[in-house]
Amino acid sequence: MIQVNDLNKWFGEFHVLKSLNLSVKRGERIVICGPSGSGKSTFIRCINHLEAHQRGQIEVDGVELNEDLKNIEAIRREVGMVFQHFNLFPHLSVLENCLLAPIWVRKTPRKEAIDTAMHYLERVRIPEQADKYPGQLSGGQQQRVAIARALCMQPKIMLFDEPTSALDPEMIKEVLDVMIELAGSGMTMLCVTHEMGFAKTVADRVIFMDGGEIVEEAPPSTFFSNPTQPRTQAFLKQILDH
Amino acid sequence: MIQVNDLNKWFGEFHVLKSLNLSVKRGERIVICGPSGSGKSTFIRCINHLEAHQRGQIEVDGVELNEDLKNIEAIRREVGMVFQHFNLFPHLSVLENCLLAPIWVRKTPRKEAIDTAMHYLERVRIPEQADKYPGQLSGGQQQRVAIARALCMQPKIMLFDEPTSALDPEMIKEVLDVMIELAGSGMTMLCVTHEMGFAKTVADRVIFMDGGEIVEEAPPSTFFSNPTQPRTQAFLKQILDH
Amino acid sequence: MESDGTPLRPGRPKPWNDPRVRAVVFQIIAALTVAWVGWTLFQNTISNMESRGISTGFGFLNSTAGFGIIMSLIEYDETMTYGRTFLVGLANTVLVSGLGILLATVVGFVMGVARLSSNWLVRKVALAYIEIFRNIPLLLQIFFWYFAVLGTLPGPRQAVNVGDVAFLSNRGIVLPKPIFEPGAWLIGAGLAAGLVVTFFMARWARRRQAATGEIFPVLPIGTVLILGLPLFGYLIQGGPVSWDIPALGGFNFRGGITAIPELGALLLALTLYTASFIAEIVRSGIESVSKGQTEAALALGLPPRRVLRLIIIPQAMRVIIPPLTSQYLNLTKNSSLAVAIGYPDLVNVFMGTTLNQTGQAVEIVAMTMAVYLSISLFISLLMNLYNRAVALKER
Amino acid sequence: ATLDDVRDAGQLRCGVSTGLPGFSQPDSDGNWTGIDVDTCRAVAAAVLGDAEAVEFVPLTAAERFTALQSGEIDMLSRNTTWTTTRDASLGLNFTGTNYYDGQGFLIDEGLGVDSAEQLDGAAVCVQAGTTTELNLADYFRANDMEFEAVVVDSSEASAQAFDNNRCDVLTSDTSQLAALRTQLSDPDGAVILPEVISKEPLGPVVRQGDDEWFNVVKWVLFGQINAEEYGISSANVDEMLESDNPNVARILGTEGNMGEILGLDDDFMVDVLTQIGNYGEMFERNVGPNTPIGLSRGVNELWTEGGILYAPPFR
Amino acid sequence: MAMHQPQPDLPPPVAERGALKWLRENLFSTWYNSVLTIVVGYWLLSTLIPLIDWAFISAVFNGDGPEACAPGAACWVFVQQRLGFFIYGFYPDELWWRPNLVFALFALAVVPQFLPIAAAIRKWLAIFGLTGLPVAAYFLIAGGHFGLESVDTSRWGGLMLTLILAYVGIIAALPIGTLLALGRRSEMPIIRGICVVFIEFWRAVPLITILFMASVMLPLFLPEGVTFDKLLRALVGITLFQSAYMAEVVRGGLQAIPKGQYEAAEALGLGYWRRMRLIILPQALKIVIPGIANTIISLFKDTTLVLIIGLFDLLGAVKSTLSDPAWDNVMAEGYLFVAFCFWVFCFGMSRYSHRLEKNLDTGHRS
Ligand SMILES: Nc1ncnc2c1ncn2[C@@H]1O[C@H](COP(=O)(O)OP(=O)(O)OP(=O)(O)O)[C@@H](O)[C@H]1O
Ligand SMILES: Nc1ncnc2c1ncn2[C@@H]1O[C@H](COP(=O)(O)OP(=O)(O)OP(=O)(O)O)[C@@H](O)[C@H]1O
Ligand SMILES: [Mg+2]
Ligand SMILES: [Mg+2]
Repeated sequence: MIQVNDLNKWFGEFHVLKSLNLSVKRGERIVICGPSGSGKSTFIRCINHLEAHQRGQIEVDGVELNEDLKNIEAIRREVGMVFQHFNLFPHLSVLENCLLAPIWVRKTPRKEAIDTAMHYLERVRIPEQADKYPGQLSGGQQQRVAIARALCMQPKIMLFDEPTSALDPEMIKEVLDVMIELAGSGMTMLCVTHEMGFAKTVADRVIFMDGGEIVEEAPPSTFFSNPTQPRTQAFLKQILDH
Repeated sequence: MIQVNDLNKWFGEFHVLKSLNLSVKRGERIVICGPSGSGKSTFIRCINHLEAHQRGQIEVDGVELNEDLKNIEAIRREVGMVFQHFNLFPHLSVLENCLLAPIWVRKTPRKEAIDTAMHYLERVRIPEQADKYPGQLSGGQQQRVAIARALCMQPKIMLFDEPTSALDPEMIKEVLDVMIELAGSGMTMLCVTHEMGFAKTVADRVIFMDGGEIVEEAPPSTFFSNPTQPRTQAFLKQILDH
Repeated sequence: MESDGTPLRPGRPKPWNDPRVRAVVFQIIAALTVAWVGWTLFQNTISNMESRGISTGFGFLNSTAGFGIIMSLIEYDETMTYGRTFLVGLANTVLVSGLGILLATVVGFVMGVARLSSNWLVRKVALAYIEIFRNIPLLLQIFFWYFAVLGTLPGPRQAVNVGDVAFLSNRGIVLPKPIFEPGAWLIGAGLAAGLVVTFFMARWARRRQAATGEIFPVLPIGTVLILGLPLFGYLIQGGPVSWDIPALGGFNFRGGITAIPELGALLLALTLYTASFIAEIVRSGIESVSKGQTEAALALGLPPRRVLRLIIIPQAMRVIIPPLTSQYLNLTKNSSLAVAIGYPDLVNVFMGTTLNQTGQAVEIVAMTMAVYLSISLFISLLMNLYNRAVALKER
Repeated sequence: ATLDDVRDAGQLRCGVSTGLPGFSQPDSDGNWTGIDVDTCRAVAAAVLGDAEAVEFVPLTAAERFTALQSGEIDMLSRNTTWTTTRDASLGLNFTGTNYYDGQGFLIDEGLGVDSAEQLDGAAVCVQAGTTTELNLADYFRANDMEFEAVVVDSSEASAQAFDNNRCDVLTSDTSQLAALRTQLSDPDGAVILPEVISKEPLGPVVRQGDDEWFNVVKWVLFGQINAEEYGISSANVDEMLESDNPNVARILGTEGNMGEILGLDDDFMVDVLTQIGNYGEMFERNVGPNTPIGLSRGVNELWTEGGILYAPPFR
Repeated sequence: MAMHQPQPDLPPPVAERGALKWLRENLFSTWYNSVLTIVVGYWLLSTLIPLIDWAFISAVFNGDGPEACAPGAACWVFVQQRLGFFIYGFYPDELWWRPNLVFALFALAVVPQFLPIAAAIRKWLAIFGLTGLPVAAYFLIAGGHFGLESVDTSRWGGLMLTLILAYVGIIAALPIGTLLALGRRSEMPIIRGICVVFIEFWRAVPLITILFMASVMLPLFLPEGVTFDKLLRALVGITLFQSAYMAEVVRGGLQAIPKGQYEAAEALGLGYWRRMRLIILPQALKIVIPGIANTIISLFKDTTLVLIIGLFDLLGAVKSTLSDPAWDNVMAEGYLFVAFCFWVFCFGMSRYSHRLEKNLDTGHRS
C-alpha cells in the first residue's frame, strides 16, 4: 500500500529525514513514536505531500509521489489525514465540513454525500451534532468530527498526527475509542502518537524515530517488552514513567 | 498592620462583600481561599484601593483608606501586589520593570535602584534575565519578575491574587518556592490561592470566603483537619479530591 | 534496496503537471503581458503625441509662467518660470498638509481621549462628532466651509476688527507682520538660548534623577524659559520689532500677513475630517492596553498621570502609529482637493494652470504623481523604521 | 481621420464650457444653448446632416486642451482665444473666429471705481488656465500695480466668487462679463469698466495634423458668415436654392463641388443653414440685443457693415 | 464554633442607586468633570437650539418658489423644488419610472437584509443584488434594448449616478482587491512583484489625479480610435483605486488564517482555487468585514470627486443649482441636504457591517 524508499528531506540546511525505508501492507496499522523534533510529523506529512521530499521515492497505492499534480491529487484522494489541532473549518457546520471534499473532489451528488457523512458521524458517535459549528463543540468532539471528515472521502489509508495530544484527559479516551474501532474495521493506518496503550492494543508494528531516522521497528509485543536499541529503551523508560 | 472593619462593597445592585472583618498583624501570613466568585479578589483589591468600598473601614499600617488621594498613594507605596496574569509592562525590560516604581515613586537614585532590583531578581533566581523583555520569558519567569517588581518597592505588605493559577504545572513550583522563601523572611502576606500545600506550609491563618463573607478563619492545622462549617467542608472535599 | 551509489530521486513529473514548470510558465506569461501592456501604452502615447503634434520634454519648465498665484511661500511673481510654479505648488501642498497633520493630530487625540472620558456628556459629544464628520464626503465638507461658512463673512470694509491689528473678512485673516529691526537679533538669541538651556536642563534633570532620585519639573520651567528669554531680549533692546499693521487701503487690507480663506476652509475640512478618523484610532489604541497594565502600575503606587505617561501611552503608541501614518498619507493626498476651491496647491497650480498654459499633460501629470509617490514611499519608510524600533520583543 | 471617425460614430464630440450663458449653457433638462454650442451643431449638421448629433463634453478651461490633444473630443468650441503658443506649441489649430472679444473688468458700482487704472491692490477673480490670467498679470505689471489673483476653475465659479465678494473685480472677456453679470444676484449693481486690455479672438479649435477635418470646421463657419453676407438665412434657404447668384449657388451647392472637395456633400451648407442658420442668426439668437446677454454686434458685424467679419469666398 | 449564618444581600447605599448615582458618576464625579459638564452643556444648548430652530421650527418646507422662504430660517423649498434634478440629473422626466424601478429592485435586495426574514431568502436576495440587479439596472437605465429608448450616460446624474458609481465600484472592487491580495501573498515572485507595485501605486496617488487622467488623457494612451464612455472611465478609476485599498484589507484577513486551515484543505485534496474559495476566503473576508465596510464607505464618499471631472453626481447636481440667481443664499440648505443623504448611507452601511459581523459569527473558538 505504501512503499517508502530512501526518503530524505532537508529544511534548508537541516537534514530532517534521513534515508527512511518503510513498507506498509493493506490493512496494516503502524504506530510511530519518538521524541519531539525527531521528524515524525514531517514523515507522515510527506506521505500525502504536505511536505515535498528531496530524495528517495514514495509510492502510495501504486502511484509514485512526485511533483506531478495529477499524482498528488490522486494520492490525496486516497489518503485521509487527522491533525493534532483538528483544523476543522470553523465557518462550516459539522455536516458541511464532512460534505466538502466528497462534493468538490469526488464529485459525489449531495444527497449521497449526506448519507455517507451521516453514516460516519454516527460511527464517531456524534450524529446529533451535525448542524452545529465546530466552535460549539468540545475538543474531543471536534477531533471525532475531523476523523469523520477524513473518512467521508472513503480513503484507503488514514494518517494521524498526534490526534489526542491537544485534548484534555477525559476526551482522549473518546477519540481513542473511535480510532480503535476504526482499526478493527481493517483500515490501513499510520499513526503518530504517544498513547502507548493504543499502540499495544491495535498496532501491527511500532516504529521508533529519533533524529530523523527509524531507530527501531517491531511488533508492539517485542517493542515494549524487548527493545533492542538503547535509545528506544531510554525513551520508553521516560514515557512509561510519566 | 491591616485592620478591616465591617467592609461592604456593591457592584451596582450586587452585594459582593458583606461586612468583612479582619485584622492582620505584622509578619502574619494569611491565605484566602474559596469558590470562584466568592469575592476573594475583590477583597484584596480593596486593600490597596484598586476597588473602592462603599461602607466600612480599612486601615493599613495606621493610615485609613478613603477617597483621599494622598492616603491611597501612601498605602500603595507600602503594599505590593502580584496578579494572576503577571501584568508586566511589555515595553520595558525586566530590569526597567523593576526600576520604574522605585525611581518615580520612591525617588530612589537610579544606581541604588538597580542594586535593589538586582538583589531581588537574584532572590527570585533570574538575575540573568534582567535585560530581556517580558515577552521573551516563560510564564513562571514572568511571575517571578512580577514578584521582584513588587518587592523592589520594599513594601511592608504583599498581596497575591492567585499568582500561580495561570501557570503550567512545572512552573507553579518555581513560583511557590520563591513565595515560600519570601514568607520565611518575615514579610506580611495576604495570599489568594488554591495551592493548599502552600497554605499548609506557610500560612498563619487560612480564611475561607463564600458568597462575599468570611465563613471560616482558622490556622491551617485546624482548617484542614477540622473545619467547622459545612460549606468549608464541602469546598475542601472538592479541592483535595482533585 | 538496490543502492548502486546513485541516490534515488523522486521521478520527474510530466512538464504540464509539474507545479514548478507551471509557475514559471505562468509568471513568464504574466510578466510578458505586463511588459506588453506597458510597451503598448508607451508606444501609443508616443505615436499619439507625435501624430497630434504635442511637443515633449521638460524644456517647458524654463519658460516664463506669466500668471499670478495668490499665495506663495517662496518668492514668486509672474515673470518666473513654470519650474518655479511647480515649487510654489509643492510648497503650498506641503504647508497645508503639514498644518493639517498637526491640527488633525491634536484634535484627533483630544477627541479620542474625550471618547473615553468618564464624563457622559463629553463622551457623547465626541461620539457625535466622530460619527458625523467621518460619514460625510470630504469634498462636501470643503465646499461647506468655503461657501456656506467662510463665504458669509463680511467684506474687507466690514471686517471683524480685533483690536485694530487683526482683521477677519472674506478675504481671509490679516495679522500684523513683524519687521525686525537691528536689535532684534537678541530675541532670536533669547529663543535659541531658551531652547538650548531647556535641552541641557532636561539632560541634567535626567542625570540628577538617576543620581539622587529627585524629579525636576522640566516641562513648566522649560516653557517659561523658551517663552521668557525672547521676551527678555525684546524688553532689553527696548522693543526692536516694529509691526506692519494691516490697514484698509483701497480695496483690501494692505500690509500684514494674510491667510487666505481657501487655506482656512481646506485646513478646517481636512482637519475635522481626518481628526474624526484619528480619534477612533486613538481610542482603540488606548483601549488596546489591557486594564491589568493600569492596575499593576497603580498598585505600584504610581500616580495616575505618570501611569498615563510611562505605561499607557508608550504601549498605545505602538497600536496607534501605523494607522495614524496612513491617515497622514490620506490627508496629504486629500489636500489635492484644494483644486475645487482654488487653493493654489500642486495639483491646482501645476496640474491645472501650468498644464493648461503649456499643454504638456504627460510630463506634468507624471511629475505630480511622482511627488505623491515619493511622499508616500518616504512616509512608509519612516513608519517601517519606527515599527522596527518599537516592535515588542517576543519569544 | 477625424472626419471618418465622426461619420462612423454618427456623432460629433464637441468640447464646450461647463456653463456660460450665451456661449454654452445647459438648461435644467440638459439641453445646451449658446453660440459655441451652435458652432458645434453647425459642424454636425454639415458632416452628419443632423444638428442634434452632437455629444457635448463640458470642460473646464484647464481641461480643454488636454481633452482635445488626447482625442477625447473632436473639436473644441469653448470661447478659446487664438494665440501663437496655442496654435504652435500645443499642437492645435484654430479654424477661425466666431466671436471677436477683448478682456475687460466687472466691478461693483458701489466701489466708485471708473477706470481700470484705479485697481491697484485689488483682488481679481480670474478663470484658471486662460489667456485672461496672463493678460491680467501683463496689464498690472505694465501699469505698475499690484493685484491678488483669485483663481477659480470655471466661469460660473468666478461669477459666484465675485458675487460673494471674494474679490473686488472680475476679469474676463467682455462678452463673458456681460453674460456672467446676468448670473449675479444684483446684476445692475455691477458695471463693466471701459478699458479693454487685450484682443481675444475666440474660435473653434481642432487638432493639428488633420487638414481635412481642419478645413471642414473652418469652412462651416466661413460658410455661415458668407451666407449672412449674401443674405441666405434659415428662413429663405429654400428660395435661395433657386437663386441665380453664382456665389449663393456655390454656397448652397447647386453649382460647383465645394462640398465634395471638402469631403462633404455638396449641399452641406443647406443642412447647416436650415438647422442652425447663418452667423447673424446664431448671434442674435444667443447673445444679441434681444437676449438677456444683450450684446450688440460691434466689431462682430460683417465687413460690409463696418465690422471685421470677413470670410474668404466660396470658390 | 457556631454555625455560620449566611448574611442577607443588602441593597446598595442610596448613593449607589438610581438617577442620582448616574448623574454623579457620569456627569459630576470630580470637580473638573462638573466644570466640563457645565461648559460643554452650555455650549451645546447655545448652538443646538438656534440650529434646530433654523433647520426645523421656523424652517419653510413647502412652497412654490423662492418667495415662500423666510429670512433667518432654512428654506427647504429649494430642495423640494429641485428634488427631481437632485435625484435623476438630466434623465428625461417621462422615463423616471426606469430608475425608480431600479431603486425599487435595489430596495428589494437590500431592505430585507435588515429584517428578521429567513436567512435563505435573504441570501437569494443578496445574490440577486450582486448579480442580477446590476445587469437589470444597466438595461433599464441605459435602455437601447427591449424597445426601451436609449438614454445617454451624459444625461445620468444626481443621486442616481452616485448610487450607480458606488454600487458598481463596490461590486467590482471587492473581487479585484481579493485577487490582488492573493497575488501579493503568492509564492511566485513575479506575480507578487506585479501586485505590490500595482497596489502601492494606486494607494500613493490622489484619486483626483487619476480621475483627471481617466477623463481627459486616456485616449492618449490608447490606440487611435479606441474610446470608452466617460462614466465608465470614472468608474474604472474609482474601482481600481479602491481595489488597492481593498487588497490590503483582505491581505490582513488572509494573514490571520492559521496555517492548519490551508493544510487541512490541502490534505482533503482541494486544489488552490477551491481551497481559497471554499475555505480560506470565506473565513478571511469575515474577519475583515469592518475593514471592507470602511473601504466601501470611503469609496462611496469618493464618488463625489467625479464632480471635478464634470459629472453631475448628487453633489455636482446640487452645486450646479446653487448658482441659480433665482434662489438667494440656499447654500447651507443645499449642502446640508447632500450631507444628510451621504450620512444616511454611510452610517447605515457601518451599522450594517456591525450587524453582519455579529450574524456571521459562528462562535468559533479555534
Ligand atoms: N517548516 C519547517 N521549516 C524548518 N524546520 C522545520 C519545519 N517544520 C519542522 N521543522 C523542524 O524539523 C524537525 C522535525 O519536526 P517534526 O515536526 O517532524 O517533529 P516531530 O517529531 O513531529 O515533533 P513533535 O513531537 O514535537 O511534533 C524539528 O526540529 C522542527 O524544528
Ligand atoms: N468590575 C465588576 N463589576 C461587576 N461585577 C464584578 C466586577 N468584578 C467582579 N465582579 C463580580 O463580583 C463577584 C466576586 O468577584 P471576585 O473576582 O472577587 O471573585 P473571586 O473570589 O476572586 O473569584 P475567582 O476565584 O474566579 O477569581 C463575582 O460574582 C464577579 O462576577
Ligand atoms: Mg509533530
Ligand atoms: Mg479572583
